[in-house]
Order: sequence, then structure tokens, then C-alpha cells
Amino acid sequence: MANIVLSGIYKEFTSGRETHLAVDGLNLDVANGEFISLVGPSGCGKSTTLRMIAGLESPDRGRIFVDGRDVTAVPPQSRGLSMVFQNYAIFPHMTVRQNIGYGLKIAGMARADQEKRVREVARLVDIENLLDRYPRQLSGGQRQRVAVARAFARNPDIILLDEPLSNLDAKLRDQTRAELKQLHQRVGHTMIYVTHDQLEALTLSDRIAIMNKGVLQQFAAPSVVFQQPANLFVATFIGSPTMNIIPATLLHGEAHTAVHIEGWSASLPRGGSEWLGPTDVSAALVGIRPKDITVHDGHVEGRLPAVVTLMEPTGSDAILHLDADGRALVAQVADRFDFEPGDKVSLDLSLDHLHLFDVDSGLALYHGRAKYGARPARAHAGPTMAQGAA
Amino acid sequence: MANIVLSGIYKEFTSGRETHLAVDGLNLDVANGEFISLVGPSGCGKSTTLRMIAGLESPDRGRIFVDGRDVTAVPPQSRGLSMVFQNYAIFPHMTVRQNIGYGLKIAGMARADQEKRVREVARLVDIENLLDRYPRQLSGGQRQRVAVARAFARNPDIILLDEPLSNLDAKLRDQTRAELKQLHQRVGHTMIYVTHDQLEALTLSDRIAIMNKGVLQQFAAPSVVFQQPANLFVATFIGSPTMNIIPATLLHGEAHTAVHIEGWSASLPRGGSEWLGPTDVSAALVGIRPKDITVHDGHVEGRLPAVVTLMEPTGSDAILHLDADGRALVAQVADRFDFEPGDKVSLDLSLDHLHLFDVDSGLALYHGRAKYGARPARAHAGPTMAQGAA
Amino acid sequence: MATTRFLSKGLNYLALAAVCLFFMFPMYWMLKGSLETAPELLSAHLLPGSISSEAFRELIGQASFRQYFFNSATVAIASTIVSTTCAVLAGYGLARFKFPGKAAMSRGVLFCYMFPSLALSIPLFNIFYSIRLGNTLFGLMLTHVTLSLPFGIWLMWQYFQTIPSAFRENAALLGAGRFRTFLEVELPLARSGLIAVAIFAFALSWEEYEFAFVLITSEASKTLPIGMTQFVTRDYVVWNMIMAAGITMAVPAFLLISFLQKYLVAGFTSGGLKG
Amino acid sequence: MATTRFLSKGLNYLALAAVCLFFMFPMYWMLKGSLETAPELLSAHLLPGSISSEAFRELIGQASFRQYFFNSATVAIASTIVSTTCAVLAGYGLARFKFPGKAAMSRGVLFCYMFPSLALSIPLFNIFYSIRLGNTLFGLMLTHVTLSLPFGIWLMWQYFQTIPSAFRENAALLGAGRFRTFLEVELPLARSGLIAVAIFAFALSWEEYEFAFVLITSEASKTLPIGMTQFVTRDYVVWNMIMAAGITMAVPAFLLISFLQKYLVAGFTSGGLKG
Repeated sequence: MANIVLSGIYKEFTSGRETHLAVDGLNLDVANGEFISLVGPSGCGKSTTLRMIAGLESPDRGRIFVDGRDVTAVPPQSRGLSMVFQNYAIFPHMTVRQNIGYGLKIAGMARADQEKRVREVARLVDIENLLDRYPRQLSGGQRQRVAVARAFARNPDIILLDEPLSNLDAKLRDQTRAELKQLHQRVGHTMIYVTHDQLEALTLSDRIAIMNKGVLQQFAAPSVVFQQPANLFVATFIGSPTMNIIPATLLHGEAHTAVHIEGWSASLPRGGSEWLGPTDVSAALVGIRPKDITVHDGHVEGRLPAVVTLMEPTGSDAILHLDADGRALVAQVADRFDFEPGDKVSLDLSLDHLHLFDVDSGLALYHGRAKYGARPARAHAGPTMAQGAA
Repeated sequence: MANIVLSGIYKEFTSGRETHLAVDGLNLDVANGEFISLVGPSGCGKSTTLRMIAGLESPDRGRIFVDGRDVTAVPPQSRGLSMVFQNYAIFPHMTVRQNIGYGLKIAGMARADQEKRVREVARLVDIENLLDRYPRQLSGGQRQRVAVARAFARNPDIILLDEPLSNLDAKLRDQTRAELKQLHQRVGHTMIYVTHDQLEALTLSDRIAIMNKGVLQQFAAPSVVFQQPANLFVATFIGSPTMNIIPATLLHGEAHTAVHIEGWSASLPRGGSEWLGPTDVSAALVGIRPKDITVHDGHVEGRLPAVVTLMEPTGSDAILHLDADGRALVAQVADRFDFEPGDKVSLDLSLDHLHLFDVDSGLALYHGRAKYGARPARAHAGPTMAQGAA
Repeated sequence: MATTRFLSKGLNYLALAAVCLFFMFPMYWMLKGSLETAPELLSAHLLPGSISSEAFRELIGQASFRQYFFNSATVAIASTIVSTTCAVLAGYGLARFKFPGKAAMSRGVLFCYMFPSLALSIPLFNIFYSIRLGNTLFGLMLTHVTLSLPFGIWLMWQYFQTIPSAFRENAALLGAGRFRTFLEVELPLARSGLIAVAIFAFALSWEEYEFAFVLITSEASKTLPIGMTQFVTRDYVVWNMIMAAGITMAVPAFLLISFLQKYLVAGFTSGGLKG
Repeated sequence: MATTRFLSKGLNYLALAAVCLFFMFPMYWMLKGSLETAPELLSAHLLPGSISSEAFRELIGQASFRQYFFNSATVAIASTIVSTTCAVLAGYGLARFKFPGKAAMSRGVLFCYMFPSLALSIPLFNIFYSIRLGNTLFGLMLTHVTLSLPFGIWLMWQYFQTIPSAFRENAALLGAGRFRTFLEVELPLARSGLIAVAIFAFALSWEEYEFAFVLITSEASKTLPIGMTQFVTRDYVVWNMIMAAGITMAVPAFLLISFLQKYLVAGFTSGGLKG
């Protein structure tokens, strides 16, 4: 276990005459035993950041500290950390046992101790019976476990994971995700996890660092990035289906601010902790998650009129694609499969879950009052959806 | 547009001395303009089936009919169908225009008509501005669109898609999935879609064919395979998180059957349309989806006692991993983030959503009465989760 | 740490420089010799005394040299075309069709490649004279094909295997027959391999000496390598003309490399192109 | 449809059979000749009249033949070791280190590979005699290294490039230094390439004639290819012994192929191993 501090990290790549800015002034601190995720679209700099922590790339500027020690110039083999690669990088000419034990052998551990430790880690990820196999004899899921076991074998302070689940199929990914989280809870290493999948980041991490174009957007706990996204990028990146963004005009009164969308308006309390930015702008972008839109049949006065364009059933829920006066919206509805393209509906947007963003900067101006999981009225005994269905 | 009938398809592969049975006696009929998915774990025979429809493999036994014509021995180039490959297989030495137009050129279409049609399809998938690029200059998502455009260019009766989304990242996959569905609704070709991802199958298809070890398990509409899975395999394959399966004993009375799980029991009406199999077995497997388990704080008499082992927040929901007397269960709860490993809870299983499966054959014995989206009391005005939160 | 890295880099540069020198020195020596007059050359200084194109002018002035050059070019170009065509077809067949004895076939091709060509020259001489192909450029061309084809087949075979079958299958589904697919899809994808084979075949034929020596006796059919050695076996050794002939022989190689090197470097790495 | 397929398959088989025949016939002819007595051989029947090991026995009985064989083996093995080692190191350096002029370097290596070796032989002769390496097996070995190294470097360079960097990086993160990583991870992964280079170097040295002819004049240092041609230039041509010598020369190739063919076939395809 160890803590990591990145300070003012800056890195660019040059290929031919083009220069690509990969990481731009990144500051990040990871506590002892914390599980953090670096998340963002491809090319956002998350993998480069991980590789700089590993020592596989050197930052152009900035310093990296592990437990207070400056490791910026330390080569990877002396940093005392392990990594699980996206393609696993299991050595094909070694057996599973040799693969897992390779780090121990380099460290000069006695043969008997090596064998003991290999068995121990293999048991941890449930591949004890595969120790004499060669990688080519393993399935994708088994290879992934070998890679994880190898990373844990040396009992390093820090474990880095570079999209370790992206080569697994959907079912296996869900299962392995849970196992990885349990593994972390049991052994408690500091772990840094890179992924493009916001769901993995949300479910696994203590804190999530969201990056875009080399710049850190927000670094906070999953519930915070989900409920109080710092800006438009975070708001639309985190959460699936993606948050709806609708241009709106604001009209400020004494105690309330009126939000107008073509065909719908609402009134928000003015001032108070919900307002983060200036309260005097006249235009903003309304953000509302698909789950926070309620869909009613037919057109009703005071509700946002829309037409169903597509329905995607996902099992017990369905994703409705809607057209509201030329704007494409998405709503997620539970327990209903009877919509069809062309149906006229009207929408309620939950004010408690509404967000406002600045039109130019994209910074959050306002977050609805209700925090999922922290609303007193519903927290402990309120009817969840499943209860309602019981 | 065309309909397809597979009749008694049987196919095995021999490598060295091992014989692998890929498809075992498959019967399938696909209607004109239908969108069907072949879904199952890797090695289930879904890709082999698609390749046999395409003519890239020949069945060992059985016949394939397109619009009543036996095409079993017709080579792929004469079957008049298109395919989108998993790795897209865009010709790297041709521009996007040449790639899309290649099939038209082979068909001997006049140059001007080719250009017109290429523009038309390119517009359909929004890549008109990329026509002069080479594949290496495109992103993953753009390549995928080129592959789709090329498949549509010849306006074939049937379009086959082999995991076309599996190389895209999570966000892009969601978006492209919806576009693909809209494309199908607009152009209306018969489409056969292979995937290992049950969510893609549920959202896209008119009907889903679930395969396992070469054998067709169920072939029905998404709502049916989700709500009335034919057997244990379908039940656990469809739906995410996976359905919980719990061994139970049955005790049959006059009008009711009592279901006993260690620490919990319930009574189901005996006879009626919910019962599909024999009503006199003394043991069964209870199936219940994570969403249909309600979680209460503390231990309460009459409810199934459990201990939280892991919580995975997914945004507005959370997945709870539970230990109920040694059995691992999963529950999905909305709006609650305050569980921690070690918390004692008690569970309600929704009888309306309960399934029973035969212990030996895995066949469904009983499906709970409530069908998602078809429950009169909640269908049109009942409070959905999102409404409740409004 | 940084010092160690710097040192290991420096050592590597040094090693590379040494290798370069090792290879480049003979070439330099040859170039220098060809630009000197005969007496100067014998003094063996590192730098040329004066530069003169005398040797080149005299060389090109000789009718026999021009004849040798023409013969060499004819044989080299013809054998390159035949060898490359056969290698592409056979390599494609081996990569695409299933048939019994494929493993034995692979062993056979490799064995042919490794078979001492000198040992082969005797029976070939034997056979060729008995079927009246001795002393002909056609016969020589055929031997060169025999020498370059096994490796060519092996290379194309390996190369075609790296082309994912999805390209071929997709072409079929777009309506292309087998031949059209081969010509318009698979062959362009194997272009780098084809060029590598062609260069190999050309280089082999262009500098081949032993078979030319054994098979060709008439002055009119002699090739450059044979012609060159005649400078040695005369009464005195005309060093500067030999050097000039050597330089002339290297010109096609140099031109080919310059034009094609982008495909050659890409050769083995970009075979598994992903759409 | 099925008929067309069948036909195209049949034609392919026929073509393959023709190619086989084309290559195998000279080898058969040689084997047949080596097992016949001298008078029989001149009758040129397709099948051998009687089988006799006379030629082989006489060949092996000659002290000079054994000397040639020993010299050839020494030079071939030594040059294979030197060439393979240098190729691995240089190829690794080219693939792994960044330095200016890498593109020029690649062109240079390819040019060296294509450079007519015959043209090179004259300056080498010149240089070697002036540094007293002429007429030595060591000098001959060095020339063979010069000939096989460029292609070897190119092959290893290409090969090392196909090994994903993740293997190397992972080894580093597990604590392995650069040298250890090279030795325990990258070299084993490049094994097929290494074997291909070794085979290439061995085959080249084993059958090399021109340089051996130019550099070596003393009887004690002559190699097999030179020795073989002496059977021809004597007063009469001893066909069956020449054939037997050819067969003997082919034996190491045959043995090597048999032992290593699994790696050779895997050669170019399995470089990009995925964990």
C-alpha cells in the first residue's frame, strides 16, 4: 500500500510534424489503499497517465511521488508496482505457474516460497488447477485471471489496471468486475484503474478521475460525479443512457428562477446551495437524465409534448427515444413495453434531478436538490421500484 | 426483403482428432423484414449459423431456403445477401467510396448510378464527407459505418451482422445500437444479428434465438424470453445482472404449492396457466431477477435473512451482492447507496416475478403471473420509478 | 539511472556504427577503386588520389560488356516475372486450399530452399544438355527460377496466411467470384510480399554465378558475373575495371531499393491489415 | 457450381503436382546417379539399373573429402553462430531504440542484402589479403557472415517489431532489467525468427562457392563446394561420385529441416503472439 501524488504532469507526443498534447497539467493524489479510476473517451490521456505512473513513459514536466518519494526518474522495474495490461501480456512461452512466479523469481525469492506464494495467489483468483497449462490452452477469462494473479503475486504497494475487462464478453465482464472489487476489499492494495466504461468506474471506484483531451474534469466519489457533475462533459460522460441536454432560457425573479424550454417551463428556488455559478445568466443548458423524465400518454397542458421515435426494451426497463419539437430526447421507463414509434406523449422533467450548465463554459450552474440515495423521505423505507412491483 | 428458413441444420468441425459439434439440428424461420438476433456464449454455434446462411460454411445436414428457394449449395456470391463482419473487413487499399461501391461495380452498375447510390447510402449512415478517405484515416466508429454502408449499398434482401458493435467502446456502442435499429425501421431489410450481448439482442430484435452448445434454447420476442424463459439457460443468460437461482423444495396442497427455501417460504396457486411442467415434483430451482428482490434493513421474521457482501453503485441504481445462509444472491436496488459490506438485511422475493425450473432438465415449471409491461394495475398510469422520484 | 540508459544507448550506437563500417567499407573500396586509374589503385591509400571516369568509359565502350549486361538483364527480368508469378499462384494455393499432405509439402518447399544449389547444378547440367537447354539464356532463366521459387513460394504462402479470411469472404458476399477476389482484393493486400519475392528473385538471378558458369559456354550468352571474372583470369588483373563493373552491377539493386523500400520495410509487418 | 469448384480444385492440384515434379526430378536424378555405377549412369534411364553404394564408399574413403567436409562444417557452424548473434543484437537494437537515420539504416541494410556478392568478392579479396586473412578459414567465415548478416538483421528487425511491447513492459514492471527482459522474454518470443536466420546463414555458408573459390587456394582450407567441382575439372568427369557428394551435401539441410520445421512454418505467422 502506498499513496501516489501526481503534480503538474504534462506530456505531449510528436509523430512526424504533428504534436499531440496527451496530458495537460494533471494534479492527482491517491490515498493509501484507495481504488481510483481514470475514465474518459479514447485519446483523453488516461492510459498515458497510467503509463507515466508505471514509469513506461516519462512526463515532459511535473513530478510523480510515491509515499513522498520522487519517482519521476525511477525506471519501471524499480518502482515496486504491478500492472495488468489490456491484452494481458502473459508470456506465451511460460506456464501459468512460471508466469505468476516470474516476478518472485526476479526478486530472488527461494523456490519453495515462490511455489507457496504462487499457489496462494492462484487460489485467490481461482486458477489453482491451471498452474501447469500454457497460455494458449486457456480461455480469455482464464488469461485475465492469470494476469491479475501475476500482478498480485509480488504483493506490490500499487496495482495498475489498464482496461483489464475490455477483452471479455458482456456476461463475464459483469462477473469479473464484482470479483475484482471483492479482491480489492480483501487485499486492500492501492489500485488505479483505467477504463472507457463509465459503469465500471462507477461500480468499482472509491473515487473517479474523469479526463477529456488531457485535462482532468472532475475527481470525486462515484455518487458525486453522478449527482453533481462539475461540467457538461462529466454530465454526459457519466451515466447510461446519456443525460439529455436541452437549451433553455432563464428568467430571474425575487425568490425563483423560471426555466423555459419550448413547450415547458418550471420554477427553481433562487439562491441557496443548489446554485454553484452566477444566478444572473439568461440562457443555460438544462441537463436531465433519462430516468428522471416521466412519460405520460397523450399531450397534456404544462408538460413537454413529444413523439416516440424508437423504443429499445432492455428487459424490465425500456429506453424511449423521443422527438420534442425537433430536439432528440431519451427517457428510460420501467415496466412499460407498449409504446410504439409515432405515439404522442408528454413529459415531466423531475425538478429535483435537474441540472443547469453554462452555455459557453459548460460549467455546472445548478444541481437539483435531490441526491440519489440521500433523500430522507425515501432513504430507508420508501418503496423502491422492486418493492412496488412485489 | 426475403424470408429465410433453416431446416434441420447440423454442422460439426474436425480439427486433428477432435470433433466439435457446432450446430445440432437447428430449425429457424425468419419472416420478411424481420430483425432477429442469434445470441449465446462463445462457441454456442451462433456465428457458424450465420456463416452457413451466408454460404461461407456448408451444413453437414439440413437445408437452407431463401424465399422458398433451396440455397444450400449456392455459393456466397450468388445468394444476394450482405454481411457486416466483426472486424469490418473494409478493404484497406480502396477508398471509402470504392469500398461502398465495390458490390455495385461487380454487379455491373453504370458509373453514374454507382456514384449516386454510394452517396445515398453514405448519407444514410452520415459519412458523406469521408468518401475520399482511406480506411486507415478513419476512427473505429467511422469504419463501422463504412462497413454498414457497404452492406446496404447493393440493397440486398438480407443483411447479416456478426457482432458489429463489439469493437466499439461503451458509449459509442449504445449510440450505434439505436442508429442501427432506426436504420432497420427505415429500410426494412430482413436482418440477422449475431451477438454475445443479451442487451443488444433485447433492444434490437423482433425475435431472439438463444443458442447453447449448438442447440436452440428458445426463439421468441424479447419480452417473452425475458419474462418466460423456456429453461434455466435462457433465464440466466438473458437479463443483467443475472437471475438468481436458489434450490427449493415444493410441497403441494389442494389449491396451493408451498415453496421452501432455507429461511423463507411462500405459497403459489396450484394449477393454472402459470404452471408449464408437472405440478408434482418435490424439488425445484427458484429463479428470481435481482430487480425483483426487495431489500429491507435488519432481520425481519418471514423474510429471507442475508448479509451484504458487496455493493456496486451504477449511478441511480446499485447492485447488492448478498450472502443468504451460504448462498450468493444479487439484488438490484434503486435510490439507495447506504449499504455496506457486513450489513444485515432481509429479502422479499416478488412472487409475481418468481420462476421455477426443473432440477434435472432445467426446463421451466412455473412463471410468475406478472408480465413486465402488461400488468393492468401499473400499465398506463401507475407510478414508475421515475415518476415516484419526480 | 539516466547515466546507465545513456551509456547503453551510446554503446548501441557504437555497435551500429561498427556494423555500418564493416558493411560499407568494401563498397567504399570498390567505388574508390573504380574511380582511380590503374597505377593509383595499387598504392592502396584510403582516399582516392584523383577521380577519373576512365574505367567506366572503357567498360561501357566494350561490346562484350554491353552484351553481358543485356544478357543478365534479360535473364534477371524474365526469371523474376516467371518466379514471382509461380510463387504467387503456388503460395495462394497452399494458403487457401485444403489438401492432404500439406505439411509434407511445407517441408518439401523448405528443403528445396535449403538444398545446396551447387549440388543441384550437376544434375541440372546433365538434364538440360540432354533436353537441349544447355548454353541457352532460356535454360539459365529456368535454373534461376528453380533457385528462387522455393523461397518465393514459402514467403507468399506465409504472406497470404496473414491476410484475414474476412476480406475474401466479404468480397464473395459482395458478389465477387474467386478469381476476381484474388485479383482485386487478395493480391493488392499481398503487394508487399509480392515485391519482396520479386526483389529476391531479381537479386538472385542478377548475381548468380555458378549455374551461369556451368551451363553457359558461348560468348554470346554469357552474363555479367561470368564476364567480370574474365577480367581476373586474363594475363593481368584490371582492378579498376573490375571495380567499375561491380559498381555497375550494384546500380539496379540501388534503384530498386530506392523505389520500393517503403513496401519492403512494410513487408512483414502490415500483412494483418485491419480494415 | 459444385462442378466449377471441383474443377478449380483439380486444376490447383495438377499445378502443385507439376511444381513438385519440377523440383523433385533433379533431386531424384541425383539420388539415382549416386547409387549407380559409372557406366550405368551414362545410359540415362529413368530408373536405376542396379543399386550400389560404391560411390559413397569411395567418396568417404578419400582423406581430402573428409577434410573438405570438416572445413565446410567448421566455417558453416562458426559463421552461423556469429551471424545469428550479430543479427539478433543488431535487429533488436533497430527495433527497440529510437535514433536518427533509422530509415536510412533500413535502406542500407536492404541494399547490403541485394548488393551483388560477386561484385563484393573482389574488394574483399583485396582487403583480406592485405590484412593477411586470405587463404584462412577464419577469413572465409567472416565473408560468409558479411553475406548472411544483412538479411539476418532485416529479418530479426522485422521479427522483433511484431512482438508487442506489452511483454517487455510487463517484464520491466515485474522487476526485470533490460538485459534480463531481452534474454528471458523477448528472445524466446523471437525464437522462430532466430531459427529462420540461423538456417539461412547455415545454408548460405554451407553451399557458398564464389568466395571460397577466390579466397582459398591451399588444399588444406578448401570447402566441399570447391572440392566437388574438382571432380569435374579432372581428366574425366566422375558423375556418380559428384552425385554422391551432392547427396552428402544435402544431408545437413535435410536433418535441419526435419528437426526444426515446426518452428520454421510457425516463423512468420506466430510472431504477434497474444498472451
